[in-house]
Amino acid sequence: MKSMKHVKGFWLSIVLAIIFSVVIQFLITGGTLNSFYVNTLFSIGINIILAVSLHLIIGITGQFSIGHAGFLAVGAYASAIITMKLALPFPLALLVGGIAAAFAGLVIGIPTLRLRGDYLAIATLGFGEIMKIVFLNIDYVGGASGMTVSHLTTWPWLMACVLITIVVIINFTNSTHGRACLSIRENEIAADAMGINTTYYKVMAFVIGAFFAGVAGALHAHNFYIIQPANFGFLKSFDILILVVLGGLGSMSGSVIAAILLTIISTFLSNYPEVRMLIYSLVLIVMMLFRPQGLMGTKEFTDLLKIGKGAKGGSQDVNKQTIA
Amino acid sequence: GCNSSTSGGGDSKEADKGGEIKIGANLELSGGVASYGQSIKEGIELAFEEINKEGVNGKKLKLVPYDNKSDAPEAITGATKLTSQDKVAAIIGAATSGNTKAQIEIAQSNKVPLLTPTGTAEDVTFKNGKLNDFVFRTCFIDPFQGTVAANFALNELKVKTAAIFIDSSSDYSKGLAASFKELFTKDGGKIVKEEAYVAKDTDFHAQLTNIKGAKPEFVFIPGYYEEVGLIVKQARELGITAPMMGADGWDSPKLIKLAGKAALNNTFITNHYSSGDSDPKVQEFVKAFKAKYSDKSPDAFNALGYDSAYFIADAIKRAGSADPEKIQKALAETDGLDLVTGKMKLDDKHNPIKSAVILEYVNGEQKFKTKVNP
Amino acid sequence: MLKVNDINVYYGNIHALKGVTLEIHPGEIVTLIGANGAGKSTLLKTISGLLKPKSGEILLEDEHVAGKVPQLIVKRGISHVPEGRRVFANMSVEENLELGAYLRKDKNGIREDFEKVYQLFPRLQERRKQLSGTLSGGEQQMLAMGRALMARPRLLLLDEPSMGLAPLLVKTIFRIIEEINQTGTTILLVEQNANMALSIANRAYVIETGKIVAAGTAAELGESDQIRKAYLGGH
Amino acid sequence: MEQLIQQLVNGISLGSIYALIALGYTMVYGIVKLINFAHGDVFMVGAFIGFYSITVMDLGIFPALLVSMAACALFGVLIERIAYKPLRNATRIAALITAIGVSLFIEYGTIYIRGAQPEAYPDGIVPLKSIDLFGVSISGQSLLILGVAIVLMILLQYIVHKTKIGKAMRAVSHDQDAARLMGINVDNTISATFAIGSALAGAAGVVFGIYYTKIEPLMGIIPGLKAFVAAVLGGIGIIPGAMVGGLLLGVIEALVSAAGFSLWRDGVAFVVLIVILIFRPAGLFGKNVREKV
Amino acid sequence: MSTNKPLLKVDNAGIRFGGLKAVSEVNLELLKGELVGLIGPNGAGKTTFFNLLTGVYVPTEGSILLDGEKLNGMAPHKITKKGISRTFQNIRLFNDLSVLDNVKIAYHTQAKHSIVSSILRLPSHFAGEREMEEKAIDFLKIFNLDDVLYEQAKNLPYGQQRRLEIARALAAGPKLLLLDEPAAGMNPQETEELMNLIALIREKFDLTILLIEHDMNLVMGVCERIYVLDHGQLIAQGTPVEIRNNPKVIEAYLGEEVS
Ligand SMILES: Nc1ncnc2c1ncn2[C@@H]1O[C@H](COP(=O)(O)OP(=O)(O)OP(=O)(O)O)[C@@H](O)[C@H]1O
Ligand SMILES: Nc1ncnc2c1ncn2[C@@H]1O[C@H](COP(=O)(O)OP(=O)(O)OP(=O)(O)O)[C@@H](O)[C@H]1O
Ligand SMILES: [Mg+2]
Ligand SMILES: [Mg+2]
Repeated sequence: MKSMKHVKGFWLSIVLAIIFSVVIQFLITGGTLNSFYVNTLFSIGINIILAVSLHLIIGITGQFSIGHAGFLAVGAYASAIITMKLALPFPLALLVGGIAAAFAGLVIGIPTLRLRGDYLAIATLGFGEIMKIVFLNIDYVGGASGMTVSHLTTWPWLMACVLITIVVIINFTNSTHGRACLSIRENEIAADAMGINTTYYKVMAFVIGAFFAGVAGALHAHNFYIIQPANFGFLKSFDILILVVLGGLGSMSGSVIAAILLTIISTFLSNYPEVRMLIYSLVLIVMMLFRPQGLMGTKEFTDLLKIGKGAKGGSQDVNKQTIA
Repeated sequence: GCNSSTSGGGDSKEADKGGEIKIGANLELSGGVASYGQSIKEGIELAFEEINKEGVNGKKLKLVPYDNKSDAPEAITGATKLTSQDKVAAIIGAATSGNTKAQIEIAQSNKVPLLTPTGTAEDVTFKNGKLNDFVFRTCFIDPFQGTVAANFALNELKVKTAAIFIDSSSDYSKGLAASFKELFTKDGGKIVKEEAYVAKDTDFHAQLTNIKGAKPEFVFIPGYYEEVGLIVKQARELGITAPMMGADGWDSPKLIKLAGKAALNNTFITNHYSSGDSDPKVQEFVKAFKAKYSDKSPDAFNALGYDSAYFIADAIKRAGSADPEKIQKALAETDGLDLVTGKMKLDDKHNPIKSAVILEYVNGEQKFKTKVNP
Repeated sequence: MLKVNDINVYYGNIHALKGVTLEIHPGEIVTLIGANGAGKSTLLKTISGLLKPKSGEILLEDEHVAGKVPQLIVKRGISHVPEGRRVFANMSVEENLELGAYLRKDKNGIREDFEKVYQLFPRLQERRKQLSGTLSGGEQQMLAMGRALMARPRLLLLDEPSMGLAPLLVKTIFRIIEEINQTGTTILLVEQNANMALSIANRAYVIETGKIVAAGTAAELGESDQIRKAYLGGH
Repeated sequence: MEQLIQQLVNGISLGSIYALIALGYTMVYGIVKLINFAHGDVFMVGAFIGFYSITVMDLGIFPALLVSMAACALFGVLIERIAYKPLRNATRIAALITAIGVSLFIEYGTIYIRGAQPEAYPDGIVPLKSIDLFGVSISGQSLLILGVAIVLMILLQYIVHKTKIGKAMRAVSHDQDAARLMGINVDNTISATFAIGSALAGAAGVVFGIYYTKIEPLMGIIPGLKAFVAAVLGGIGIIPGAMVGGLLLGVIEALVSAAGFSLWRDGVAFVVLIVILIFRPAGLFGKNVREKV
Repeated sequence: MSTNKPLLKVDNAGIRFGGLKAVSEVNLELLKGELVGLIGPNGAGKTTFFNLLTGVYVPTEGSILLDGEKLNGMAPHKITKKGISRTFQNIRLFNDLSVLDNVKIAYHTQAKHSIVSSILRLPSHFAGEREMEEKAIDFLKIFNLDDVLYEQAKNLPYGQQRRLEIARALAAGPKLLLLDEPAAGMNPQETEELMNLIALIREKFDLTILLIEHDMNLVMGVCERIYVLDHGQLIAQGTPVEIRNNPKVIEAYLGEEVS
C-alpha cells in the first residue's frame, strides 16, 4: 500500500511535468522567454538527465564511478555522426547516442566493476579520459577541433528525454531489481549471500546509467553547435558527480534539484566572471560543510510531502549525524 | 522547475542606452587556456580605457566580460547571454578557434558581430564556400604564416630537411604546420619527422629525442609560448642545435624566461609586429601597457586584444551607431586602419591582410630580420 | 577511586544515560550487567572520554575528568578495552601493543610490560608479527586486553570481553581478569555473561534503559530472584 | 638502441616527478582515506612559493625549498582544519567533493591574486651539468629529482612504519576511537599527516619548477591526476608503491611518445592502469585484503 | 525421506591463506532435516568453513556437494540459489533499508517479473511486487517483526537485528541454513528465546541447519550432532553427550568442567 501511494504521487508529478513543458513551449514560441533563459533551461534539462543517470550508478548501486563524462562523450559523438555524417534524423541520433554509450558502459563495466571503492573510481575516471583521447585521435570526428553539429535539440525532445529518464529510473529503482541494486550498495557480501547476482546488477545499473548519459550527450551535441574532446574531460565528470552528491546520495529528487539549482547558480555567477569559479568553489565547500549528506539526504521529494500524513516510522532517522 | 524570468526586456537592439555602448567579451578566463583569455582581456581593458578618454560618438564603451571556462558549451551560453540578455553591440572572443566556432551560429542568427582576436583557423570566417558575415578576426589566418616560414627556411636559411612539432590540440598549430609542409615540400624540402604534443604538456623529451634521431636541419614549432619555451629549452638540453622557427604564438617576454636566452639563439618567428619595433604606435602601446600592468611586457595576446578593441571602436565610429548590423558593415569595410599589429584591411573572407615580420632571437632580444607582404 | 555522579549522556536526542551514579573502590572488580542497549557501553565510553556527558561529574581520585579528552584520561590511569575489540587490523600484534604504551616514555618499564603481557597471553607472543586483523576473535580479545595493559592502567574498563569466545577462552579470560586484578588493577567489567561476571566480581550494578536499577555485592545480586530471572537465564 | 635508452632516461625523469607528488598523495590517503584532490594544488602553491622565495626574497635553492615545504605544511594543515576536519564523520564522497571544491578554490584564488599567466623559474639555479653517456644525455637535474624522490620515499617509509608518530598515524587511519583510547591525539596526528604530505607536495613543486621552468596556477591539475594514477597503480596508501607507480607511469608515457603515439600517451597510461587493476585490483603492491567475512 | 543420502557432503575440503591452513581435510555430512552444531576454539576455522560452503572462498582442496551437485568454484549467489543461505558472525544487514525491504531482497531470486516489465510497469510487475510484499510480511510475522516493517534495519535493537538476519536468510528459500554465532552478544534470557525460535523454524520450513556457537547451553540444548573443529581440522564428532565427555574436546575447547 506504500507503493500504491508512490504510484499516485508519481502520476501526478508526470502530469504536472507535462503541463509545465507545454507552458514553457508556449512561452518559447511566443518569444516571452529570451534565448538566454531558454538556453539555461536546456542546460538544466541535460544536467538533470546526467545527474539522474549517475544517481542510479552511485546513489542506488553504490558504485563510485567518476567517468560519466566518457558516456556523455560517446553519446554526443555517436549522435553527431548520425545526423551530421550520415544525415539521418535526430530521433535516431538520440537512440543511437544512448545505445552507443550503453555499449561502452557494458564494455567498461564488465571488467572494472569487480573493483571496489577508490579503485573503481580511478578506473572509471581513466575510462572517461580514454574516451576523450580516442575522440581526440579520430580525424573522422575532427580531432581536437571537434565537430560542428546542427542545433536540433528542441524543447519537446528535451523534455521527453528528461521525463523518460526519470520515469525509467524511478520505475527501475522501485522494483525488486532496484532493491537488488540497493542491497549491493548496502552490503555487497550480504547481497551476494542472498542470491543477488551482484555483477549482473552492477553492470545493469552501469549500462542503464550510461544509456541515459549517452542520450544526454546527444542532446548536448545538438544543443551546443560544437563538440570537442576537451569538453568531456574529468572535470566534466566531476561536475556531474557534484550534482549527485550535493543533491544527496541516494535521493533522485535531490539529484534533480541539485541539477536545477547548480545550473542556475552557475549561470547567475557568469555576471561576475572574475570571481565566478572562486564563488562556485566556496559554494561547494560550504554546502558540504553544512550539509554533508546533501540537500535531500536520502529522502525523496515525495517523502517530504508525506510528513504531514504521519509517515510510518523509518525515514525519520535519516539525518543520522554521529556526534563530533 | 523554476527560473522565473525576471527581466522581460524590450526587443529593441539598443546597446547604447544611457551613454554607454556595451561590448561583450566572451573569453577563456578560467579553465585550460585561461592565460590566453586573460591576456586578451588585459589588452581590451587598456584599449577601452584609452578610447573612453574621448569616447566613441560621444559615448563610452563598456566591457561586459563573460568567462567561458575554456569550454565550448559555456562559450555558447555566454554568447547567448551577451546577445539576448546584455544586448551587446558586438562580441570580442573567443581566444581559441574552437570556442569561437561554437558562437558563430548565435552571432549569425542574432546578427551581432563576433570578433575573435586570436582564432586563426581558416574556417572560422569562411566555411564550405560560405562567408559567416558576422564573424571577423584581428589575427592572420594560419596559411599565411606557415608559407612565410617555409619560404624563409628554404631561401634564407637554405635548409633541405625539416622536422615539424605541433600542438595537436590547436587548430592554429595544425593549420600552420599544414601550410608550412605544403610549401616546403613543394619547393624541394623534405620533412623528416613529424611529432605532436598537446597543450599544457610539460615534458617533451620523448618526442624531441625522436626528432633528434631524425637529424633535421630545421625544426618548425608552430605553438604557443607556454609550451614552446619548454620545448626549446629541452631540445637544446638534448643537444638539438638546428635552427627552430615558430610564429606569433611564440611572442611573449615569458618565452625568453622559459627557454633561457642561450637556448633561444638561432630561433626565428613570424609575427604581426615586433615589440622592439621602433614604430611609435608599437612603442606607445608597450609603454602604456607597462604602465597599467605593473611593468609587464605585452605578449601577442595582449596586443591582439588591444587591437581588437580599436578595431571595433573604429567600426562603431564609422557606423555612427551602436546598431550591431551597422557595426558589422563598418567592420567589413575596414581598410587601412593602423593598429599595433599592422595595417588592417579585410579581404572578402573577413581575413585581415596584414604584413608579417620575421624576427630572430639573439641573446634574448628580438631582432628584426625582414618584413613580408602578403 | 572512581566516582560517577548523576551523569546524563545523549546521542543527538536519544537520552542514553539518565542520571547514572556509581562508585568503584581501589582494588575492586565491579561488574555492570544489563540487557542489550541498556547503556553499558555508553557509560564506559563516557568514563574514558569518548563521549561527553551533558551533565554530571566523574571524579577520578577527586579529580574532575568528565568531558576531558581520552588522552588525558588515559594518562590519569584509565584504560578502556572497547566492545568489539577494535584492534588495529593492519598492524602487527607487536605494534598494537606498542601503541598501548603510546603515552609512556619509560623504555624499561615498557619492555617489562611486554614480557608480562606475553606471559599472560602466550598466544600473542607466538603471533607477534601477524597482522592483528587476521587473528581469530579470541586472539583479538587477548590482544585488546594486552594492549590496554600496556598503558599500566590503575583502572581497567572491560566491555564484554567474553563476547564470541570459546568456553575455554572465556574461562581463560576471566581467569586473567582476576590475575590482572590481583596485581593491583581495579576493574570495571561490563558483561552479558552475568553468571561468570558475578562469580569473579566484588560488587555489581544493574543498568536498565540508562538507569541504575540495582546495586550490591555480587553475592547479593546473584541471589536476587528478579535479577536471576532477567539476566541469568532460567536454569 | 641509444635512442631507446635515452627514452628510458626521459621516462624515469618524468616518472620521478610523478613519484614525488604521488608520495604525499598516497600518504595522506593511506592515513585519512581521503582522495585529497587539492594535493596537486598544494604542489602548485609550493612551486610559486619557491619561485617567489628565489626571485623576490633572493634565497638560494635549498632555503627556498625549505621555505616552500614549511609554508605548504602549514597550508596543508590549514586546509585540513577548515575544510576536512568538520567532515570526518561524513561520507567519504562528501569529503571528496569538498576536496574538489578546495582544489578549485586554490586554483582560482591564485588566478584571482596573480592572474593566469605562467611564470618561469630563473635559469641556472642548480649548477648541474648534463652527463653524456655514449650519446645518451642525462641531465643533472633529473638525477637530482630521482635522488630526492628516493630519499624522501625511504624517509617517509621510515616515518610511517618505524616512528611513534607513524604508528599513531596508522592507528588513526584504522580506527579513530580506538586510537583515542591509546591516548593518541587524533586531531594532531591527522594534522601531522597533512603537514608531511603537503610539505612533500611543496618540495615537489619547487623541484618541478627547477626542472621544467614553467609554473602556472593550473599546473597542479594534470600532474596531480597523474600522481594519483601512479599512487593507485602502485597500490594506494603504499609508499614504495607510489614510487614504483610514478616511475612506471613516466616510462610508459615516454615509450608511448617515443613510439610516435604521443597523442595516445595519456590514453595508454590509463589503459595500463585499468589492465593492472583488473589483474591486481589493489594495485601492484596492494594486498587485496578482502573484507573478512 | 531418503535418510541415507546426505544433503551436504564435504569431502576433504580445505583452504589455505598463504602458509596458514585455515581449514584442511574436513569431511562432513549433513542429512536432510538435521540440526548440527559446529564448535571449536576461536580461529579454528569455523567461519572460514562457512565461507567455503557459501562460495565466499573457493576451496583449495577437496570438494563440496549439495544434493550431489558440486559447489566448488560456484559464485556465492548461485550457491544461494542452489539452496544454502547463511547469517554472518558480525551482522550484515542492509542497514539503510527497511526491515521489509531486507526480506524482500532475499525473495529476489524468486521474482518472476523482468526488468523490462518493471520499467514499463506492466501488470506482471505489479503482480510480482505484490506477491513479494505479501510473502515478506507473512514471513516477518513469524519472527515477530511485523510491527517494525518500515523501520530502518540499523535502528533495530540488537536482538531484533539478529532475528531479522535469520529471517532474511530464510526468505532466500534455503534447504540448508548456516547460522554463525546467532546468540553472540545475547544474554541468557535472549539466548533461550533464540533456541526456541531455531527449533520452530526447523519444523516449519523443513530445514537442515548447521550452527556455529560458543554458547554451550544452546549448542548442547538444540543440536542432534556436533562437529568439533580445531586448527582447521575435525577433531571430533558425535552427540552432545559424547562431545561433552570427549577428552580432546575438553582439552581444546571446553575446559575441565562445563557449567
Ligand atoms: N552512536 C549512537 N547513536 C545513537 N544512538 C546510540 C549510539 N550508540 C548507542 N546508542 C543507543 O544508546 C543506547 C545505549 O547503547 P549502548 O551501546 O550503551 O548499550 P549496551 O548496554 O552497551 O548494549 P549492548 O549489550 O548491545 O552492547 C541504545 O539505545 C543505543 O541504541
Ligand atoms: N582472509 C584471511 N586471510 C588470512 N587468514 C585468514 C583469513 N580468514 C581467516 N583467516 C584465519 O583463519 C583462521 C580461522 O578463522 P575463522 O574466522 O574461520 O575462525 P573461527 O573458527 O570462526 O573463530 P571465531 O570463533 O573466533 O569466530 C584464523 O586463524 C584466521 O586468522
Ligand atoms: Mg555495549
Ligand atoms: Mg567465526
